[in-house]
Amino acid sequence: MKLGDDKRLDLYRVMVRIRTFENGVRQLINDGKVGYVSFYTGGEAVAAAVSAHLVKEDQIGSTHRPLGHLIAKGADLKRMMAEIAGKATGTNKGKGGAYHIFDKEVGALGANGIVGGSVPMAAGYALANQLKDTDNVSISYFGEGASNQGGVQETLNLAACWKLPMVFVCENSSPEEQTMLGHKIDYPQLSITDISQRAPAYGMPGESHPGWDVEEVYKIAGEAIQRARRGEGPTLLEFKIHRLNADEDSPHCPIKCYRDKLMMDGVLSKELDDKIRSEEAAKVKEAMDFAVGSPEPELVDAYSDIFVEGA
Amino acid sequence: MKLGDDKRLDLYRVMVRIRTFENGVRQLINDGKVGYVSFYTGGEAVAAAVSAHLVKEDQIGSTHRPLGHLIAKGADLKRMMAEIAGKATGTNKGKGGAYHIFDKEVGALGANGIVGGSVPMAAGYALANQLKDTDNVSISYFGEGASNQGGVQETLNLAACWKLPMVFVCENSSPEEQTMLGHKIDYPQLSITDISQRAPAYGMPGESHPGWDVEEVYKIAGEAIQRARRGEGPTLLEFKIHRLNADEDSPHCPIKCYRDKLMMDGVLSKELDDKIRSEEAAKVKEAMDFAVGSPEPELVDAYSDIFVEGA
Amino acid sequence: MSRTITYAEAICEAQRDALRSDPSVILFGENVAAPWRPATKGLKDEFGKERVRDAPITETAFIGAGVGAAIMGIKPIVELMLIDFGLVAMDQILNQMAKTTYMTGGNVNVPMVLRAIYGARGGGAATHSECLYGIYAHMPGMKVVVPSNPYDAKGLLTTAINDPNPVVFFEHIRLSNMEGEVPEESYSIPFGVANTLREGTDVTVVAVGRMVQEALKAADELKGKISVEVIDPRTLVPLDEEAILRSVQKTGRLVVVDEDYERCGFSAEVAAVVAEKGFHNLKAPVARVANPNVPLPFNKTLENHVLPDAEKIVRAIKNVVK
Amino acid sequence: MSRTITYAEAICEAQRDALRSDPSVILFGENVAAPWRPATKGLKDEFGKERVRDAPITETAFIGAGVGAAIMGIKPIVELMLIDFGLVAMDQILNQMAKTTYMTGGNVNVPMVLRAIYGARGGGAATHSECLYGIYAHMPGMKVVVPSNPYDAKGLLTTAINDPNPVVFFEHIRLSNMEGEVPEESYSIPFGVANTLREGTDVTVVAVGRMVQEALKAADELKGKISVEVIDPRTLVPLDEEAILRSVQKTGRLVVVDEDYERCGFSAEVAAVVAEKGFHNLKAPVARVANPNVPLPFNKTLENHVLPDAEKIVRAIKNVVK
Ligand SMILES: Cc1ncc(C[n+]2csc(CCOP(=O)(O)OP(=O)(O)O)c2C)c(N)n1
Ligand SMILES: Cc1ncc(C[n+]2csc(CCOP(=O)(O)OP(=O)(O)O)c2C)c(N)n1
Ligand SMILES: [Mg+2]
Ligand SMILES: [Mg+2]
Repeated sequence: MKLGDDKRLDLYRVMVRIRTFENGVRQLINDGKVGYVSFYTGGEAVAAAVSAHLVKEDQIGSTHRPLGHLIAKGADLKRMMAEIAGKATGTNKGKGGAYHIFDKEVGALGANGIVGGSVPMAAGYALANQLKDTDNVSISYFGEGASNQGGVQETLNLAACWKLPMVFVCENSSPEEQTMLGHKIDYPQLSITDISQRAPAYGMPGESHPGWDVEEVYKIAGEAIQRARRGEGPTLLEFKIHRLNADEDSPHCPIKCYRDKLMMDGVLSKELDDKIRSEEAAKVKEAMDFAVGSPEPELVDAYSDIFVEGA
Repeated sequence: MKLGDDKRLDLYRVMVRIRTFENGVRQLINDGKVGYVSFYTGGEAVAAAVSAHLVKEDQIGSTHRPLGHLIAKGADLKRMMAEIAGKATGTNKGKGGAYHIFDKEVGALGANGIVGGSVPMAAGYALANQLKDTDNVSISYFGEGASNQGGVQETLNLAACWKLPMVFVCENSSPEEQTMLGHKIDYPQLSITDISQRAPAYGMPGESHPGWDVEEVYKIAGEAIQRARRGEGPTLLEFKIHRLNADEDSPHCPIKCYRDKLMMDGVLSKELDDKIRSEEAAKVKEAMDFAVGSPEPELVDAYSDIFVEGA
Repeated sequence: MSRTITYAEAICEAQRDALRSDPSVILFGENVAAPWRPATKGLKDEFGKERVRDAPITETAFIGAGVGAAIMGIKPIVELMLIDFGLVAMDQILNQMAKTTYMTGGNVNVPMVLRAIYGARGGGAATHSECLYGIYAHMPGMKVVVPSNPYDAKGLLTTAINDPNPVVFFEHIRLSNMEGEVPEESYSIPFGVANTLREGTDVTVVAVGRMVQEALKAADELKGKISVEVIDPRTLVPLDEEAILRSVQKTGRLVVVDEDYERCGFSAEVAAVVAEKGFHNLKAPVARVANPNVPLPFNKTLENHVLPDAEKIVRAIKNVVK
Repeated sequence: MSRTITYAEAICEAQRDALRSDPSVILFGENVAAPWRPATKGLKDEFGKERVRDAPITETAFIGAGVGAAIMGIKPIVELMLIDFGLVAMDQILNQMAKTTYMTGGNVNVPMVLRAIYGARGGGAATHSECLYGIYAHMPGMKVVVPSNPYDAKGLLTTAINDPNPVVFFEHIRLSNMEGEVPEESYSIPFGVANTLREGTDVTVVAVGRMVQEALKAADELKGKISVEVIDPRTLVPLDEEAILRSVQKTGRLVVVDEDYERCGFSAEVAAVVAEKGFHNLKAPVARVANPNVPLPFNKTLENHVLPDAEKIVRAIKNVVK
């Protein structure tokens, strides 16, 4: 499969958008306008490549590091940033924060503060698509740490038994030595090298690949998503990634890798790169201004949305 | 491995004991002296063969069909029967019933009313053995339905990561068409044919075998138990069984199969068989009389054992 | 005109009505297609295995799938075989099902019903006998329904299925065969509206589920001696505080009856509400007749000993009316 | 003589003492060996990775393993990273850990401590901020400890580790850095014995955990105007009902302060106990100052708006003392 220049530049742009957005969040944290956020930095190729196959009517379930997944799925940057800053204009009216961002409009359903918590729900999105007889699919993102959670493993089985149109995407952030939240753990949390070794346990196909080459992810994810759309059931994919700091220079940085490649291929020039970056920076700046300038929720809002009205 | 005659007769006797005991329970149910019990009938070869490798200082965690496991592990027949009848002399003072029988004295730890509930606990028994630096092991029994429970799958991983000295024994009671509690389910609950296909998902060895040939179970279980004793970690075994009624004549009846074989081999005669059966029937009769003749708990006992004393 | 069916049949009927009238309603859970289960009998045959779907023993996965499907506009009725088993799935129930609406600021909502059998059955022991609705009611975002008779069961379940919010629906195992008059046509009973089953002037007795029968027995027993008002709130969340307070204003006395564990349970909540908001009307101490914080014992004599019943209610009433 | 350490350090010290003096004590949980976590700092280095053991993110498996090990006579201290995450493991906690002793008629017991951080932190939102001890206290068989200061934290945790029964130990995230005088030597504080932190005659305020600080602030603020008695029960189960009732006998008024959700929570329980057993001493309605059944909002202003604080306590006190 040969990707067209436009598609390639789109993939690149989405990755830049994610990184730029997260750097914007970092700046708001420095400015004391945002509290704690779990960053996705390093995983951009996965979110960008997976969502490049999705339409608005497809859904994703995400994690405690949701920003990349949500942005790639098209969630509104301004309302996301406002949510992260706890503002009334946020996707969640400031009541959920980064860990709980949902943007239903685009199927970004959603971040989750509980490790593995979104995975059964993503099966529910797939079930709804199946019942409605559409060819829409859902993606369930989770980490290698989350892969052990009972609910995640139960859902792999349920998806296989019900042939749900979904793809499980595990982002393994410690492919070399096992870590948890940055701590090099003394006892392993996994006794296998590849999470996809769990796929046969549910009679489903599975593959493991590096997650910093956006085109490779694009190809692998595309096959699994097409399979789901055709009604052939779920797939378990693992992509190995490395969590990076803001602008860490690393051979595993998906953005740097792709920039080099696109430049080598003559698809991206220095000028075009600057243009893309400054366009994305402008969008993020706009989101930051929107967030900072937005009002706090009213005190009475604390009591709304516990239940919705109507019956 | 060639089993000696005594060992073979022991295996046979334990199976007979289990069946006879359960038939005794059935009779008490008919007599209105016992309520509902989930029977183990059909699985006798598994319990008998596995426990033939165990000593008192090894432990088992069992299920909602615990009678076979508990008896094979040496639990006291009288106190078990009394427990089933809800009497003060029961293993649990009449407060737990069949679903919660524990007999600590012999490591029968224990029945469980929650599908999969005993599996994490069995890992705890193994952990204690590991910490105490013994070569004792624990066995975790569960059904193919339970195999999907999150806690069971989590525990497989934990046991592998911590190299716990334990053996997971799945008794698959619907090896041909999938059923749940006797209902032929419309949607499958498993998308694999052998539960042992889950072993590689945790980097542990696994095997699947018929569960009605007691000597085969003995051989397979022995290897896994020895492996655990040597500190080489857990194994996942699956034995296919068929749940039978009281005295169902079935090619899958482990007792009938073994009786025929032992007779063919000249190890068991009609007379010896009668002797074994009547000895076991006498023990069970004694247990039934003990249960029926035992007093009910005192009303004040309702309030004891919520907490134990001492500190 | 009048027709008598059981509590379980009433529950089945509410589901059948919903499955018939609304294609977005589905039902799943362990063995929901098994032909012998009274609350779902015949539904698989009428609506097919896709819409009435057997699930593996993975409560976390399938309840979570219910939450996800509900977010997508499906109206799932998810059955837990017993409420005790829900403990394996509390994250999906209390974090996701109950709170997603609030945490997303209403970006999504969860029109889902979780049905479960609950309650002491006579020899079920402590993993097959509990109520635990105190736990569900503790978590904001969950509506909690505990019907006490066939008529209410049908009407409240219809309301639950139509509610755009998460609802847990508690079906007492020992009410399953209770018969009662139930209209054939579909009808709804609003949440948060208590039912006054006996009017009285000396004492207010509040009870839900099977305990309503015991409260009525106690009221009958005291007839002519003490005038007992029996109130069934029907839903714990929302709770009809007004009806309870109004009654206490009249009677000046309160006995709360609850099959659930006493500590931090529904009986505590009702007692607290009245101690806060109805204090000046109270002429006597509030009394609770609940499970005295004992895991349900297997032995039936012990089980009955710890369970509330008419006799204990009578004793409690006499204690506060003297 | 006197030495000042933090609440988290006090918790660490109690564990160190236990690990030193009793070889059957072990500690495990997610990242318990990570060097930066204050409540377990240095323990891995001193006792080795076998006894201070990192666990995979599988709360059901490792809490259940704690239950099993405890049954075998090991004394596991199991850490839940946050109490909110315990919802994924409620079966092992509430069915197995809490009830196995009773269900086995004492054939086995479970000398295990489950430690967890709880409470609102400022922007944690509804999956990283809860108390939920109301749920744990609802289930018989579980002792529930909620220390409010470093001294109590060390003494109560020592008691918890030595207790032959299951104990859940709640550590408030915002007390972690609270400093206080803590003896270097090991000591125990008995369960079920309330601590009266301020004596007073006009109103009894009951609070646990971080809310004790808010109650004390309120008492200070009212000094000279209203005489406030502040009682910290320290353990919810067992509850020192006597101390509360004795105080209410003196003051005639009760305000219960609780960071947990109000409905069917600890505040309801205390209110109910007093409405039942201390009614005749009450001169005014009982008041609850608790989370008004709102999932914790992310926005800090909203979070503070729903959380109890000194100002709300003062208001509640003034309301009942007038
Ligand atoms: C049920 C549950 N347990 C523990 C936590 C705390 N926690 C948050 S993130 C995390 C590590 C997750 O690891 P992984 O799934 O690999 O994701 P990563 O952070 O590496 O992207 C932990 C333990 C949680 N949020 N939920
Ligand atoms: C968590 C939980 N869910 C559901 C049940 C109800 N239940 C009891 S036994 C059973 C079937 C178990 O199947 P399997 O594990 O294969 O054991 P089998 O009965 O076939 O021996 C079910 C669903 C339960 N006890 N616990
Ligand atoms: Mg990771
Ligand atoms: Mg089975």
